[in-house]
Amino acid sequence: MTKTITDVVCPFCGTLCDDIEVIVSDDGKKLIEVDNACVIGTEKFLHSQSSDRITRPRMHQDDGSWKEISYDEAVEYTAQMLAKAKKPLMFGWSSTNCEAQSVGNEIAEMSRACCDNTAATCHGTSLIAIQDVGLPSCTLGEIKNRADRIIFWGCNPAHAHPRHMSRYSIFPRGFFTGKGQMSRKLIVVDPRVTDTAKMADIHLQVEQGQDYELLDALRVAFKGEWLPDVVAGIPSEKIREAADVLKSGRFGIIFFGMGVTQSLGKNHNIDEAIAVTKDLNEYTKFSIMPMRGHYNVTGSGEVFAWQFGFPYAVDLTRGFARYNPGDTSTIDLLTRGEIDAMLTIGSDPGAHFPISAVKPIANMPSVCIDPHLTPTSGVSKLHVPVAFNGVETGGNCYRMDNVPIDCRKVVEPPEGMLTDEEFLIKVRDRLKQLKGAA
Amino acid sequence: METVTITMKNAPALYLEADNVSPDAFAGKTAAQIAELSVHEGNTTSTLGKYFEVIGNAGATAADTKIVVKGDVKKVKYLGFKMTAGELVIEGNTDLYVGAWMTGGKILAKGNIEAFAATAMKGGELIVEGNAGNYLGAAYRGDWRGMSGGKILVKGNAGSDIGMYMTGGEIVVNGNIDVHALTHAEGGKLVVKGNAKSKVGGQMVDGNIFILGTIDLMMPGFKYVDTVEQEVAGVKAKFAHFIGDMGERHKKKKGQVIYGNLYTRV
Amino acid sequence: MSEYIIKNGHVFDPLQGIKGDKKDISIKDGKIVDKVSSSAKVIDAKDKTVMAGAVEIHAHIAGPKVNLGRIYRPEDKLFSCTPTHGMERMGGGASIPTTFKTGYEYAKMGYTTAMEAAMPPLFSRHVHEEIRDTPIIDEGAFPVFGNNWFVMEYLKNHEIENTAAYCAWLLRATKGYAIKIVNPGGTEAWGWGLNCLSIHDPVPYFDITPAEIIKGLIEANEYLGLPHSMHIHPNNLGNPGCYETTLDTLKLAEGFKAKNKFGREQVMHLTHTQFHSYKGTNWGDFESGAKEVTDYLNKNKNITIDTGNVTLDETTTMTADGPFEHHLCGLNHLKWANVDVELETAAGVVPYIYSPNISVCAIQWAIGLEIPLMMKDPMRCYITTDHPNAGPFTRYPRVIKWLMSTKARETQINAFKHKDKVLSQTSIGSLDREISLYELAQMTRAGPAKSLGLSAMCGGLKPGMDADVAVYNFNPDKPVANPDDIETAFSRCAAVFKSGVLVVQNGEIISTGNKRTLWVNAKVNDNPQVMRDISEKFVKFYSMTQNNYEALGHTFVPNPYAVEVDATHA
Amino acid sequence: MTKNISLNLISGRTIQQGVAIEGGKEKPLYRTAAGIIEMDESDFKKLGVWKNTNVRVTSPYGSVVVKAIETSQGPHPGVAFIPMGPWANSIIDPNTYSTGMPTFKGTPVTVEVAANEPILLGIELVQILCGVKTA
Repeated sequence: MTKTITDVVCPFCGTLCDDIEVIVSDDGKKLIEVDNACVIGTEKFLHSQSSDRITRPRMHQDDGSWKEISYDEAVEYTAQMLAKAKKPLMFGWSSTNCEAQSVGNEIAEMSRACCDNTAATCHGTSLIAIQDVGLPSCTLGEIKNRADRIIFWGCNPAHAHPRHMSRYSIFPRGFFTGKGQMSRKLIVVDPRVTDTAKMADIHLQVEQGQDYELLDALRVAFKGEWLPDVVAGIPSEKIREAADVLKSGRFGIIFFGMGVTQSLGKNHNIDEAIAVTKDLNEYTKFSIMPMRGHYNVTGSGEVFAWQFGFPYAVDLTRGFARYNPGDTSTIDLLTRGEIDAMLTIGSDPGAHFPISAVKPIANMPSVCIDPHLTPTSGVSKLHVPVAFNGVETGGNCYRMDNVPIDCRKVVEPPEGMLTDEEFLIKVRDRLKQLKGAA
Repeated sequence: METVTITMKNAPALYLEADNVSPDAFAGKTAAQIAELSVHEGNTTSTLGKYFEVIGNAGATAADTKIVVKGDVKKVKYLGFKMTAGELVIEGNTDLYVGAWMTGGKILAKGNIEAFAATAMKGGELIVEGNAGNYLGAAYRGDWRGMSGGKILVKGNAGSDIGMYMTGGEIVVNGNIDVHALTHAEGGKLVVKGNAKSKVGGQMVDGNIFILGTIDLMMPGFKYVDTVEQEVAGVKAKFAHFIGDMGERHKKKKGQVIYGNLYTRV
Repeated sequence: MSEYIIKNGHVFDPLQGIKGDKKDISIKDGKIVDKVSSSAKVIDAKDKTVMAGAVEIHAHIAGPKVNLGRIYRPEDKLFSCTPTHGMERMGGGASIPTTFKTGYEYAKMGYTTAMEAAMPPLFSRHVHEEIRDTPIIDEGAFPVFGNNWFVMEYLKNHEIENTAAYCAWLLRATKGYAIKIVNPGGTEAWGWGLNCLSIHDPVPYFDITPAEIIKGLIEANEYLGLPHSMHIHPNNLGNPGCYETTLDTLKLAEGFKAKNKFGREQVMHLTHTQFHSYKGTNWGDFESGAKEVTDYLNKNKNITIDTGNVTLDETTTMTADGPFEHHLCGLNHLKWANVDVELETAAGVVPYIYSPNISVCAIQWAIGLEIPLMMKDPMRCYITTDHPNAGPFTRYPRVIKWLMSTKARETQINAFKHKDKVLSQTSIGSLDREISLYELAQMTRAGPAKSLGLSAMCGGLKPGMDADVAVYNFNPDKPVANPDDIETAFSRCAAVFKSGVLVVQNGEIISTGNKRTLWVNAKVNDNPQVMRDISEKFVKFYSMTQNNYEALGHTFVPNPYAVEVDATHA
Repeated sequence: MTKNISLNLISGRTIQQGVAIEGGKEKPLYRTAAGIIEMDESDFKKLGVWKNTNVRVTSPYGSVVVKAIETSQGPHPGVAFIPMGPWANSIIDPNTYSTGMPTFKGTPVTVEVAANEPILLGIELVQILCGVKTA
């Protein structure tokens, strides 16, 4: 006998699909089948079942081998590390729930740490732009119900957010968009002919690194001012054509991704894209939204913000919160040699940071809290495996449009394994003792 | 004017936040009292004297206090933070936030300085004999009130994002600059004697930029109007005059639309 | 729980008509009691003012747009963040404080209950997470209904019972407290970049007018007999001449009587009245409409209001009135954030600087003070700054100073750059009324508690009520030497009790108390049609499943207090 | 002197890389999905190699061996793509311009044939570069 759990939330990307169905064994211990999820989401649920899974903490030995230790020993190492460090960095938080993030913030406050999430390498520059010029946006249901102009700028949902197009942005039939895809015009801006670009009505194959110029040219085109013959590799007629398509819609949206946040121009690319959106609200209704990657990176920013006032790159070392990417941001902290201890949770900097920012982690006291084996666990002193968030434990998380959805637990974790939150609570309580003693 | 010399003796393991190293914080204090001022290394607070040897007493006020910083201060932040008057001389290379939020007085950095120098500067003078970093004379994150007064002279090169949200004052760079200059500016003046890369004057509302060298890639929002002869920073030359950013909003003065001006030498 | 007795204070309690007499207040097991044993801890309140804990009826302190404000305004926190301190967590934010700072600041000023004024239902989890992380004070949140697709479709055919059943379902699903309306119809129109500036502008597609939405929700509210009345931010906010739209809106309440078991008498609460009391045709001939609005309110007793006082600070405006924020950003060119919420509402955020050197700002300041000074019944007029829209709530002590002292008002008027304009466009210069401590207690305690239907629980010092008590270092017997002493006294309490727990002593937080989340559980007759409509809309138009929308577990509302309402009709 | 070409390198997500990271970064599948460089057909011609040849990609910031495959999301002559992961991050430009964000997209690289050099597994590549493991 099996049972089916409905309305399950997929803990992979910021699309946060909440219509997943999972079939589990009667005793709720084995996960048998996953329906409605994309291939990545399906793999995420199934991998929790792999037989070769690490279920207990391990210390990296000098000879390169690993020694299994108890959770209590892992708690002691982590608490001692944070208590001793002058400038510890607590990084990640994007693949864990808001409850764990909240406990993490208590720990960061007690140990006067720097805390940051994976916006550091995805939408941090978007946040900087939002702080400079704002963000006219909306929820994803608005796109489904109203949008007739869709732009994907420097993002490739066909690969990164597989169900985004069918649930929200291109295909669904909404209240005012009964014809689904037929009622929408799709513009894709990307230096490659991506699988998303192949579906576009208009593909602007921008010269890599010149998105800022192209966005500026669009704003000039809205105003009917003079333009050079070619901008960022695009003929001005084509830019003016795109500008007219955008102005002529009833409700439009710009989705943007790493293509603009990580290319030359960085925050200014987003800044100008937001300006384009503002301009378009003089002619019609337009919104803009970052395609957030990790399923709960948005939630981490929300929790940081209501508890400390800033969405990422928070520096608590002086006893109060400070924020200035370039100084308090993770990549700069690591490459500049600012920190002396590193705790990683719910992310994999080892795989996703430039190698020059990974090397320092291997040379300082470090803890990696992650259910998987990763490059980060591979270079950390201590690896603490935990239950899979969104699979073996629930908890709140925030979708890319900031809509909160409470994740569901579908199976039990392996015997005796702790969740992120449970492990962090033990660390917090131990740290309280150490600080009390000090 | 009294001179206080502080010399790095025990360099920090990490970085040192020395926001008390300013004529305002030193004013009216003896060498011994100055040595007691707090500094911060990560989450630990200790005294200036633990890292620096302090020689000389300060003047009665910031205005008659001069500070000379010697030794290796590569990993020291916030020198001249919020200073309002007096003088600060930094003999070697130093780190972030030199003269950040300064409103008066004079800073002379003889070496290189890193990012966020003269953030939201209101007045005074910053002279850098080496290179300056990114966000020189720019606004703090999220603030639309950038550098509004004072003078900055960089004899070497400067980084990216200089003068972001600038509303007044002047920045002169004798060398080259990196991408983005005077983004969102609503006033102020930038003179670059060397070359600029790209994205110069993006989203500029008002203000003046002079590039005596070359620009790798012009913003499409800048439109050629005429060629003018001008003298800037001691150089008399012919300039191609562009206005923009044409994509950005612009204010009107007496019915006339005011644009940002970008001059490149011809 | 321990016993306390607050001795020899000057007690002001409108609920019992106590006007500053020297009285002892006894506290036992969280409640006010007649007497306590000799072992009760003594709080000496000699030469001090004792009132019930204050009640905030309208502030934006928790939820998505508040946090968007925090996220996109690092400069609001520059050099102002506070360290961990005793019981206190780190804090920060001048106009949009962090959740911890929000709780501490309210408590230190003697506030023990606060209402979040606009909860987008789809984001209720977020609102409740922030409420949970706001220490000490009891909080409730008002879901917004004025642009809700269900409401508009039912009211188009005047289906009051269905509207009521839907409202009851949404209050339960979101753990909401009251029916809030913001720019009825206008915010839905904003979905297309449009607006409704009068109560008769038709809503695009939905073929209904703001007037029909407002009337219909008053009827639904009274059909349910909710503790609070329909709570409205009318159309056309903030524009010269908007007072006429405001009067049109108020007139819609004529003929309606409150039906509820909570002692509430009004059927409409008009919020941040200052923003809705403007005369003139443009910013040049901009003038006060406070007299016209308050004249009407003084005659029509089934409406309560709050003020929305401008405090002359740099602040952050935020409202579910999406089109207004877009309009505002067009005026000051500062950063604009907007969030349209599927089927329900929208929100906008724009920073704003109320400069004493700008005549419009100075006139707004004057209007905000004219309203409470012109309202005859303090039980129907409550002090707010529509935090953070007209200014941060932390400025209440300053607003109180302006209300209690003509001298303080004169000082401010003389400091204005355009003093003459302020005097010619408003009547602030001719108002010599000074609000008494008793009236202050009405405007900040008894009044708002009654309007919210909570007067059996808070806002008074009657035995049996929750022991929410504030003790101020203010001696009513001594003439006020310097008006600033008023501000100082009301900024930091000598002592504050929240449900019988001593949470503040000498202006310091000594306990994070026993914070509760207030919500309204309205039982209605089974309504299969409404349940069908709900599931259909989730399947077709929402981006979240109904099961996930309705799942609002214990972690979000760890300490709920449900106000039970039986709205089943035979 | 082996022949080499200069390309503009960008990195980013692919669905295969997404599946692989959830399947386990210690597994060969991860290398198959992300230990590759997607090049335009015209650039294969310039380099003069067949598809599916191991190549060494070198930038001012490092050097890594990956398998050259023909792009499925082209044409994009002059642009090369390595899926996000340790292989790309061995060579991308770490400059943040004081924004906190490295320049993951737009790193000038040279590509040369390295037919007989091995492509390391993801975790061991990082361990070796960090000196916690020797090759």
